[in-house]
Amino acid sequence: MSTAAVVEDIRPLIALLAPWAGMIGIIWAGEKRPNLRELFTFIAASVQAAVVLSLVPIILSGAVVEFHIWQIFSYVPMLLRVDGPGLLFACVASLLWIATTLYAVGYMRGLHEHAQTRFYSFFALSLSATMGVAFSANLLTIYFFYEMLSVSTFPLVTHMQDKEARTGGRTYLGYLLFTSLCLLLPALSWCYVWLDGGHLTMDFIEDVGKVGHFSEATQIVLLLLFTFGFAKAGIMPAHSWLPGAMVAPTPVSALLHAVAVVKVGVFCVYRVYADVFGAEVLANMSGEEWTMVIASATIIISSLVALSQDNLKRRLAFSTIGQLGYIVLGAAIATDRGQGGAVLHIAMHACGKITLFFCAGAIFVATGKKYVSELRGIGRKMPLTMGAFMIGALSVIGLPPLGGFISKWYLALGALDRDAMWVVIVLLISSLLNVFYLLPVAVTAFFRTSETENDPSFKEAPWSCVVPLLLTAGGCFLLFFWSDVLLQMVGLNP
Amino acid sequence: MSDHIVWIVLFPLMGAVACALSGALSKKLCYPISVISMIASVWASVHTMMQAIESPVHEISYILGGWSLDLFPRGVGIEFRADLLGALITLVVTGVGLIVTLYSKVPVQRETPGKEPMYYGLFLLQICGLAGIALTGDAFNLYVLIEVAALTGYGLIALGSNRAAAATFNYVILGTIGASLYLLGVGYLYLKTGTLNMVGIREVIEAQSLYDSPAMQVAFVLVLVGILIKMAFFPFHAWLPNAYCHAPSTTSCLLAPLVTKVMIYVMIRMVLTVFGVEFSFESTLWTEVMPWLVAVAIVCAAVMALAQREIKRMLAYLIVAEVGYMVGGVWIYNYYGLIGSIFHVISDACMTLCLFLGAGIILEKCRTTHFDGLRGLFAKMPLTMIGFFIGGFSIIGLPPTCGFFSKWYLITGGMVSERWEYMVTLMFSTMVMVVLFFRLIERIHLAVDESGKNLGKGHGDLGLTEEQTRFDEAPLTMLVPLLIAASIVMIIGVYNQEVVDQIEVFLRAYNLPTGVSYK
Amino acid sequence: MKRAAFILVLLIGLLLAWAAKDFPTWGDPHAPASSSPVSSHFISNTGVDTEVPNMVTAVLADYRGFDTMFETVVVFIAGLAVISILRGGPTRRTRDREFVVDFEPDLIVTNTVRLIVPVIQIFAFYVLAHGHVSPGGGFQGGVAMGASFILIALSWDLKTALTRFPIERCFTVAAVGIVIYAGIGLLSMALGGEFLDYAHLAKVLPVSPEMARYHAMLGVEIGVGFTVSAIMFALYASLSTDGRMQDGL
Amino acid sequence: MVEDGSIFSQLLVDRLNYFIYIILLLIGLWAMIAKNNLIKKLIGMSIFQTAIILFYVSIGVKEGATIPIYLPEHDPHGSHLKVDVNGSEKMLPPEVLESSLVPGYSNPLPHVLMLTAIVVGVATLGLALSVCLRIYRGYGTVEEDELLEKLEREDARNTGRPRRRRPRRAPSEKAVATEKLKSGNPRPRQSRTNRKGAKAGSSEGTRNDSTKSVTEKRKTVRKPRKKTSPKPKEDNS
Repeated sequence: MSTAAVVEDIRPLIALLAPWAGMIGIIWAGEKRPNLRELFTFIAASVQAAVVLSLVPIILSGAVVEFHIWQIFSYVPMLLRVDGPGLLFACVASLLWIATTLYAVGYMRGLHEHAQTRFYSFFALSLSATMGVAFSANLLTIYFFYEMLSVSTFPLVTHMQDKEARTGGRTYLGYLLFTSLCLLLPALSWCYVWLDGGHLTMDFIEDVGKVGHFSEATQIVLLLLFTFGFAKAGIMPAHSWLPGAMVAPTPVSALLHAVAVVKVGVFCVYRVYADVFGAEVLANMSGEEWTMVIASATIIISSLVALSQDNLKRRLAFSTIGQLGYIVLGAAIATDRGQGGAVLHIAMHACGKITLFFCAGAIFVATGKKYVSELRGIGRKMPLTMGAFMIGALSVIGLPPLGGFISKWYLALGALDRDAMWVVIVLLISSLLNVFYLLPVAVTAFFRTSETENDPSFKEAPWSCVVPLLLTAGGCFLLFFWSDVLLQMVGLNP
Repeated sequence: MSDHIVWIVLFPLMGAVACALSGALSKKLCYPISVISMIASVWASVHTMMQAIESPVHEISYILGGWSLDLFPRGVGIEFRADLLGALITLVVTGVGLIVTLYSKVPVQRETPGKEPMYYGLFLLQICGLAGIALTGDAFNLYVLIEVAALTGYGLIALGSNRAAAATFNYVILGTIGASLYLLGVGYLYLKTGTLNMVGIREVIEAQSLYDSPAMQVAFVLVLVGILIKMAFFPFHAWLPNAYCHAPSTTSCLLAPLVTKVMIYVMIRMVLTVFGVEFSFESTLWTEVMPWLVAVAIVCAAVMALAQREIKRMLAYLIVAEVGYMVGGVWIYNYYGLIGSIFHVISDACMTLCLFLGAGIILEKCRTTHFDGLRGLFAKMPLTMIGFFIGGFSIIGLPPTCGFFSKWYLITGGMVSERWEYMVTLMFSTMVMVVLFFRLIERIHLAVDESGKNLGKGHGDLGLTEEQTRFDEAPLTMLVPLLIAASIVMIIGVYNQEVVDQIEVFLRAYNLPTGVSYK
Repeated sequence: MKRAAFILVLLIGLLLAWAAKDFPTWGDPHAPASSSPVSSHFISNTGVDTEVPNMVTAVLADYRGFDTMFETVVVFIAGLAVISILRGGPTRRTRDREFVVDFEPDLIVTNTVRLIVPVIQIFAFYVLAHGHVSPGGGFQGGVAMGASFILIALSWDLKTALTRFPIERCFTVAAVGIVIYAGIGLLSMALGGEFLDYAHLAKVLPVSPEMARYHAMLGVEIGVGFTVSAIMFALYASLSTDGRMQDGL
Repeated sequence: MVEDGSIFSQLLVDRLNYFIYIILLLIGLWAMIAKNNLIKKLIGMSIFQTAIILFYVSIGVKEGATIPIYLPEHDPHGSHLKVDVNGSEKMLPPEVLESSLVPGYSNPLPHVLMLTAIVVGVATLGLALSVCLRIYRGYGTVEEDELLEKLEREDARNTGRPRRRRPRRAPSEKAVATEKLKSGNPRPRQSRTNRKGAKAGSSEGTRNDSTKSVTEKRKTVRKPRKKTSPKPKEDNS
């Protein structure tokens, strides 16, 4: 990769700044002109998506795009660089932002939510930070955007402004800021100072594996600090902010807590494993298996917890924690196919999980129901929604011909490359657990009969809620059939 | 000519005299006079900074009275020296002074009606004293200027309510003890070296290698303890919270960002320039002991800050904690720690300014700074709150505010010296600050009250009256300085390298350990 | 609490005594401070540099003139602060009477004071002006001058003294004192020297640079005298009446 | 380090000046820390500063030296008219004093410094006295313990909480009762009956939040009155 041609281009910055411009428009339009306000959100999302997509051909041709913003320290630039994994993540986030915006319009208006201007502004801000993480070229840059994301999502998590929101917000910020300020910051500072031969930039291309100069113990400490420091990745025991954050409105849960925020966490962890430590260093590290064990434990435990959750959004949240474990596991496997599979899983899981969240939100908008046990027979009233739910669930479980299959396949292949048979077994068990906690929802909805069958209030959610979820459900299929492009982007040959 | 350096001090002095004289004519003249003299002073300090950067030795020396420096040890006349550190601090002092002067119009009229000439006179003399402290190269002149700053400080605080006067008394006693101990220490130095010039003293110490002399050791203790008292380092902090909390709001806006920081500058100056690195760090036990004291100080101050229910008082304890940061940055004894310490002096001045200006505006508009009075203020004063939060984020250390960068260097310094106790307390207090500020944000943004109950029905109804949610910003003379301060916090963060470059140039003259990897 | 304070004080005493062991003996002419080139320079060169016989005055007003300027400023600050702290604000009604002293000025006292005050004031001028050749100077003269007004206030009452020297005028005079001091410094700056470099005043005065320093020092001392005398009286007036400027002692 | 006799000769004979200054300094410091009366503290402050002045001035002493004013024979000014070798009088420029004559004058610098320190001391003292007067005006005392008590009471009464009452949900019966009490006597400290009522309220088991906070506040107000001595270390300005 280090020989890749470098193209200087301002487009990454545009993708970063489009949400800011959108935010100015959103605030200017304000509560008095809701249509204009949402138009601005659309424009910002579309511009961002268009810019990101326009970068795809360059990356597919094997080059990377760079843009230098400013010098953080004399020895560290704030550098944007678009490479395969980053672009894949950016594509997913920006495309799903369009869908989410459409969905949010229906959802927020359907529930007559307050302070929608604030909601859309900070939503845009979060997406800018997400782009920043996706396009960062070194550790410090990624840290900046990571913190920006933590703070800018706080008003979204506490959007309801009631006691529950306050508790959720406290847990959210408590976990994220504690880990990032107390674990991540020392680790970063350690990396930047203690490397011999002066300061490093911790660039993701140039300085891969330089941490290998540390002593073994230091390496393990650093690895753990990073793994838990990026608490957005939801590795247990730093996971409990995520169920707490589900008090946010569903569009936030959907995009941020299934796609942007948590994926930023695992993406950062992936960067650390793949582009700071590098496969070579990890393979030679004696204690490295422990991270795989932690990730596996997270997968299994969270799946078991998900089984017992009756609140649909909480169940999905624990499912998300498990799926994030896959990605961390893939990154920790430290083989090409494993890490490629991890990046692919970011996209695949995002598409599947956002569908599930959309469905949960659509059910809430249409019927006001939050609990799995209340969903009996709802599938007959809301066939489109529940159909999409089925597709999303199957994709998350990992059945062909849906996207989730590809990534799990590569994760398993990566594990086999390393002769880690137990990882494959973990994957199998967890897939089975996925079946147990996701399919009953659909089954209940379609095959159980409800006592209130003739309740006339049961109907499909507004079209602006339904269309996005159908689109993302379709996306799950598309990801399966276009997987060769994605594989090429992450540097794997199909 | 390098006359600018003395104009920095003279402009506020002349402004103060003009204010006192103009009181007979019209009280309305005081504000414009103060603003003009502060603008002039800032202009002079910017020039001094530029000259210091451009000069080949990176410092400007100005002998008042035109005496020569040829003697060894030097010290016939009083010297004004602006090396890069002094010039930076001067710039901070005058800049903060200008912003607070701009801000002072409304609160001074309200809080101290009829006393404007005296208020502005004392106010400008305070800035004059602080800027002089940052510039002077003479140990005794430093004492005089410390007293100028201290006396104006007492006056500015006691001007307020009776409660403020009661708070001032402690400040007077402790401040006098601190300054007198410093004076005594300077006396010891003079006794052993025969000069008062800072560089001269170090030259003698090095020439006669006075490292083990008991008198010098005690002189160091006296000077250091004196300065620690003046900067409200933890066991000696008792004067600070009450004094800043009950002072008129403009006073606390000026004193809180500057006084403690300038005293930390004095400590750095004493450690590096007067006693020298070898004496301060290697022939005393302080390097071993101080980080532990600092750790205790930070933890205690942070915990006390947690217990407060009033913004100004909380901020006062935060300052005590921040003082711990900076003192620790010096005493972990390495290159990065000192960069962090000096940079934190600058950034802490800016962010404390931001927070106190915000608190002043809240006091002005709501007549209270108690936490309970803050419910839902964001709807009423969004711009003020944004400015206030930027200061808060900087205290927490979130990028790209300047607080992040200073904390970065402090952490790096702690790592290089392997001072884990300092690191851990730094992390601890960072988390305390997260709690402090997000607790405020909950009050302001979520409008919850003490018991955590939401008084409204949710979904946008926060239980606020119409009056509480109507957009009602502070007057522009208060709001604009706050926003300027907030943007300075961001700008120093973004262009931190420009500042750190100057600090590095300054520190390279001293032989400091740089850790494992420094080139 | 008291015991802890006592132990603390004792410890400080021991520390200081330990340090004192390292000090030169009393009156040792070879002590570093006494034999240092700086001190010798003052002793040997004051005459050449300034032609002032009183080295203390020369060092005070010229070599370390900047210190002295701020010292004057400190006095000025004290005046400003005391007045502004005490002026206005709610007073305790019950205690107002404590400051009221009911008496007729005593005939003998007032007549004696009437005689003494001019003498004191002339002496004050003498101390101020003669500070160049004998102990004395601006501070001493200023204090004597202030004392004369305080004496008036003591023997008649404060009102009488304030009619001669109103409190507003105190401030004007004090400010003028600083203006004189800083003005001389600024003038020497305007004439091409550094701040307070009096030698450059020779360009406008018909004397040698050394004598220019001599005369400028006198001017500076006058400025100090202005400020000190005014502020001393203002301090007395405000402190004795709790800031109300009436019915004082 | 401490041989017999040597410490005496070192401290009391050779360095008597330092010994005296240390004693004075400690007296002043003791008064500042331990005295209860604010004015006495200020007197201690003056002693403290005087001790330092004594220390400085004694630095300047040289054995066998005169005051730092030129003797007539060295006077640079006025006596330029010097008799030449030839017997003719000439105006001579002032000369640099010979180095052998320098020990004949005591060191002028400490005197200068202490002139400054004296003035600073006077200014500080004046300011501190005015602060004392202001305290006396506001609180009627200059005794530290009484002052602290009053300050504590004032702080407890005046926490800076916004005064406006927020609209509450339907209050319970007991809350209504206490509200009535409160409206009858707006300030808890002013009336004895009110305090009794609050006390009675506190003895009951179930209370509404508002009652609780009110009684607690009263308790904190009451506390310092019972005993005169409690001296909180923190918060004692």
